[in-house]
Amino acid sequence: MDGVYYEKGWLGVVFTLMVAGFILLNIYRARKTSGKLFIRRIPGLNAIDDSIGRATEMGKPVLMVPGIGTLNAISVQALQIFAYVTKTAAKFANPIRLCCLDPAVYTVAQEIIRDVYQTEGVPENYDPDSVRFISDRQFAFAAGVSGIILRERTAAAFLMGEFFAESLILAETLNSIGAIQVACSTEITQTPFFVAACDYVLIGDEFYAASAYLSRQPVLVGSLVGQDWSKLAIAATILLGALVNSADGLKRVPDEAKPGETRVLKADEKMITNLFSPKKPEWKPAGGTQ
Amino acid sequence: MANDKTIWEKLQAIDRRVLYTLLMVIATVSLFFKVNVPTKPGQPTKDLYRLLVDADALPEGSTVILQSDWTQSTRGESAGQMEALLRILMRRNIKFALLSVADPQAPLVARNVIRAINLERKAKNQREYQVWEDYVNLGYFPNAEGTSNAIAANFKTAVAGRKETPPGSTTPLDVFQSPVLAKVSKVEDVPVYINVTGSKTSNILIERLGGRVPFAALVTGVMGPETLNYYQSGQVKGVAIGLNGVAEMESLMEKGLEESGKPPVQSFAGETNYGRGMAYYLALHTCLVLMIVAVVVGNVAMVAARKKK
Amino acid sequence: MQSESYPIIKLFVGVACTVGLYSVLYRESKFYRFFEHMFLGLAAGWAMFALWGETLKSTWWDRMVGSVADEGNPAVPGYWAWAFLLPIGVMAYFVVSKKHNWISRIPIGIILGLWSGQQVQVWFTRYGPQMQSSMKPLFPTTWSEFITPLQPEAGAVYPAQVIGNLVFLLTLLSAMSYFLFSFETKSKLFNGMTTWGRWLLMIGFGAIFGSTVMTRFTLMIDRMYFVFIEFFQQGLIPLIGGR
Amino acid sequence: MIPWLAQAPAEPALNMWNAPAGTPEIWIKVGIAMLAGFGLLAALIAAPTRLRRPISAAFIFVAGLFWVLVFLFPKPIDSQTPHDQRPSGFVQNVSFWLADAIPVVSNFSNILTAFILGLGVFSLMRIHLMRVAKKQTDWPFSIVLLVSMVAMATFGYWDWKTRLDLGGAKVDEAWPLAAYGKDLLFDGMLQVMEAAMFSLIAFFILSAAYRAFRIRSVEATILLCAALIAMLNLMGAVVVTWDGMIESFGKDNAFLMNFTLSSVAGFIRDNLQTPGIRAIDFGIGLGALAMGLRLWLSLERVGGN
Repeated sequence: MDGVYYEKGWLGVVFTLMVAGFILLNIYRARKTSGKLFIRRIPGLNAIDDSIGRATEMGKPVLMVPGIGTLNAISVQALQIFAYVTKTAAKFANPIRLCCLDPAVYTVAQEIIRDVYQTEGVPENYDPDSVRFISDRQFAFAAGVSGIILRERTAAAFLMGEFFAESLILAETLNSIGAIQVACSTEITQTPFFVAACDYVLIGDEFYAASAYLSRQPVLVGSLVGQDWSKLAIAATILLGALVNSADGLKRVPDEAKPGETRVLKADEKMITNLFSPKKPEWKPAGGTQ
Repeated sequence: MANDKTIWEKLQAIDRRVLYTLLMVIATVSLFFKVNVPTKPGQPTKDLYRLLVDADALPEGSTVILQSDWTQSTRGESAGQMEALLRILMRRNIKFALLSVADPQAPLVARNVIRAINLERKAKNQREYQVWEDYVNLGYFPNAEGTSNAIAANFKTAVAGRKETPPGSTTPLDVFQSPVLAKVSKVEDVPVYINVTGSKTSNILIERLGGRVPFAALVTGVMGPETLNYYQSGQVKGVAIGLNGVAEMESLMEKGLEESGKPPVQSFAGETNYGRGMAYYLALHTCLVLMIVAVVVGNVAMVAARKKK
Repeated sequence: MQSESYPIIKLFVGVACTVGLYSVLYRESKFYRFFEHMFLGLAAGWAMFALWGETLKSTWWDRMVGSVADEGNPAVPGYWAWAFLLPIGVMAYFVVSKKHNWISRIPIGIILGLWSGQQVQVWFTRYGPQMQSSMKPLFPTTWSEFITPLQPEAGAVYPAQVIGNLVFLLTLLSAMSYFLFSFETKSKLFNGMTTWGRWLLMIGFGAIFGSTVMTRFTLMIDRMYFVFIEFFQQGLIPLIGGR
Repeated sequence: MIPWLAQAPAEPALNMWNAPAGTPEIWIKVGIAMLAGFGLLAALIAAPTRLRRPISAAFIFVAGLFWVLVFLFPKPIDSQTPHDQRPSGFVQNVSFWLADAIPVVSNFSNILTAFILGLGVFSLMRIHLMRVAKKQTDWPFSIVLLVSMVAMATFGYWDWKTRLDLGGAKVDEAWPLAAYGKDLLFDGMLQVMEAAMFSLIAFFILSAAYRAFRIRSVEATILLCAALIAMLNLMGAVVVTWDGMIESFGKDNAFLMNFTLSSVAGFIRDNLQTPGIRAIDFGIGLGALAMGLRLWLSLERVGGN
């Protein structure tokens, strides 16, 4: 478009649209088949009911922490899972503690949890203090939650969402009182600590698969299938690109510097480079005006 | 024999508190020994040092954007990194525009480090760094994603309205009138964009800046692996990771950098190069040894106990 | 001017707080509880201040009402449209109402909407380069030496590197295969791959764990430095005339 | 296009969207806008139930649409082009307008979150005031919490105000009571407590490793070995010794050089850890994107019912 605009590289746009397409298409498919698409078993999730059951036996509360991220899909995803947990807890009239760091997340959590108690037909069991805003500062939050854990002796805990350094503080504190923990962090750097300290760990986007697996909602199931298609697409692209790169690596072109000799391709002469990181064109405002 | 069976079992289940006490004591004791532990700088640190000290990569007197995103809570690693970085920049008369997106306190903390390094220079009667002339403090910008987006899209409007008071004057002026930012209107105008961070702001920056400007990061050990991921893909030009990174930087500053196939990079021998990094490095070693020993003991005990059964 | 004795008082208070929180390592006690609640209180108090002093004033109010000219700085007009954000923010408070709590979904929705839109915008910026850098060459360009020499020829790919690249690619693919949820297969190869994928992930986790230990220990060392060097050695001992 | 939220403060030309500061005009305009906003709120309260979902869906969609447009719409190469030199035409105008709007829109989320913060603080106060009132367990600690909260907020504003009035430099010289209070409470206590809490992880990491790193299963063993190598590679002294030993066998032997601790750790990092992380990252990215799409198009319901 008249030299005024970035050649953003059509690939990025096309690829993103393709992924979005995959997801939406499969959501449509799933809706038609009303969610009868296969999802493999996710071990960590089968533990949810058991741990709640145990908490009920001991008459101790269930702790839930939706990470310390701001309000975004990750914390919402966590809250969706917690809605399921709460549903089970509500059946057994088991006390819950949901501790939030972000006020917006806290707002959503309140609404979701109240909804759950209403749909379970026990609105009177909903205790507004069970959903708590602890603090909006990471380590004050960690201190506060540790305090709750140690004082109320929570028997089961669900740590899911964006966790950072505090992950191990919570996990080890829970471990020291022998609580069952189901944990998952979208922060890859924290997963190892959950793996080391928790009983059940969801790795990476098993977290996103969770609510589809639990609720079997067509929309979620479909989008999960769409994500799988996209993963395959990514894998295929990488394989293909690797082959193209290898081919380009073998190519030799006449060397401008030394006549008669040949040289390997420069980075910016390779097809992949031009596809993925196209050069930004030069443009002077004066020249560009029409 | 009945009783060494119990020993093995005891060693399998040492009480947490015993381990905690050991760790605390060992760390403290090591702090009282001043030893320059030898280091072998890794490629990411070497690249960072080259990027900062090599005159072609970063000419004397040019301006860099320095985004400082750490506070007290990561002082252990970030402070050492910041000190080493500032020592280099000041010795090479590099101007810098300071900003923070992670925490409102970050600018204050950064200013304290600048003050400390200035005192150090004063003691050696070297020129102190002047606000407005040599650096400006753009202050804190809430919302890391948004700010990084804005900075990438249009640096001038992103930081528009930020003021700084020139020395001797009492009226704060727009930072873009200062010698530091006089020639800068977009990120492409600076040779290097540096981020000292205790959180993941470096990732956010990388995503938003999209390779418009050479990007250097000084990150905590936690962020190391993720940042190396970007280093692999060339989105980050040089990285110093955690205390190790500091210690390596400090020894590079002392010894300079010789790499095969590349021009050598000067050292700052004779200056104060060994700082916080080396002060903590020995303690790090002893603590790691304790950890390894603990793990080994646990396993040996487990195996031995099994044998007994 | 700051009083002489203030720094050491400040240090002392800091040390007291540190000890208070550390006491939880032994066990949760009234001592810890005191400092925990103080901590939470201070944090909340600061939040109440930062709310206006560090966010709304600069990012909202000043833009809404503008600023008048003072020496060296031109006047900036106010843009009244910012005013709409206040009622929208207030809508969140309807969450406490039994009847109209749905209204709180509007500010929430806006925040989520903005986030969601951004995902579309940044997705390829983040993952494109990662895909690109995963496309490592799989054929050697030279057989002059098998192992990469210490002074490699520019742009050349040695067989040893190719092996490394293959390991890279296989790790990536098998790890990705572990995260396929919607495929039911009896194929030995695929299932083997997923198992391998999980093990290879564990290597990554182990390495992360190892490198993270550094930060954690360093911060603890730094606290010890704060308590024993900055407070005791440099603060207290000179004060009580020790040297 | 119209800079209705000061997208381009470069040219503060007055128009219907703004008004000079400190004049009655701006106050009137702001006032009207507020009234309109609360009018909308009132309208929402009156809105019939069946309209609720569509309304909130519409808000989400419009909010998300902005960034999607930024992504899909052609982008000006140099968004800093002075306005008089900008190419005319609808597409160009829109694209420049979008580019200018980014810094503005970027602030919305955290302004809104700031407004909402009140809810959190309110709930905190409610819980603890109740405790004190009902003399529930630990009520004295609730008093500690409330007192320190009030103290910090007060000194925070007081110090901030004095700095606004006198100017920061003066305050740093004079050190009035406000400065002492804020410095002690914030720097001296809050920040130190955060650092202390953060450093507790060192202890937990030790106990966790001691407990978890046992050669029980294949996975645990792999975890253990990888972690050990990484930790050894963190110790400069160990690296130097080990690598020195290797080099003593033959400094220019390319094959041996692959066994230096740094190369081994490097190989694990580059060829095993990096792709591992990347694989997880692709998945998480896709998950976030998918969730984003579902929320943006209101395909997924936020909430239980």
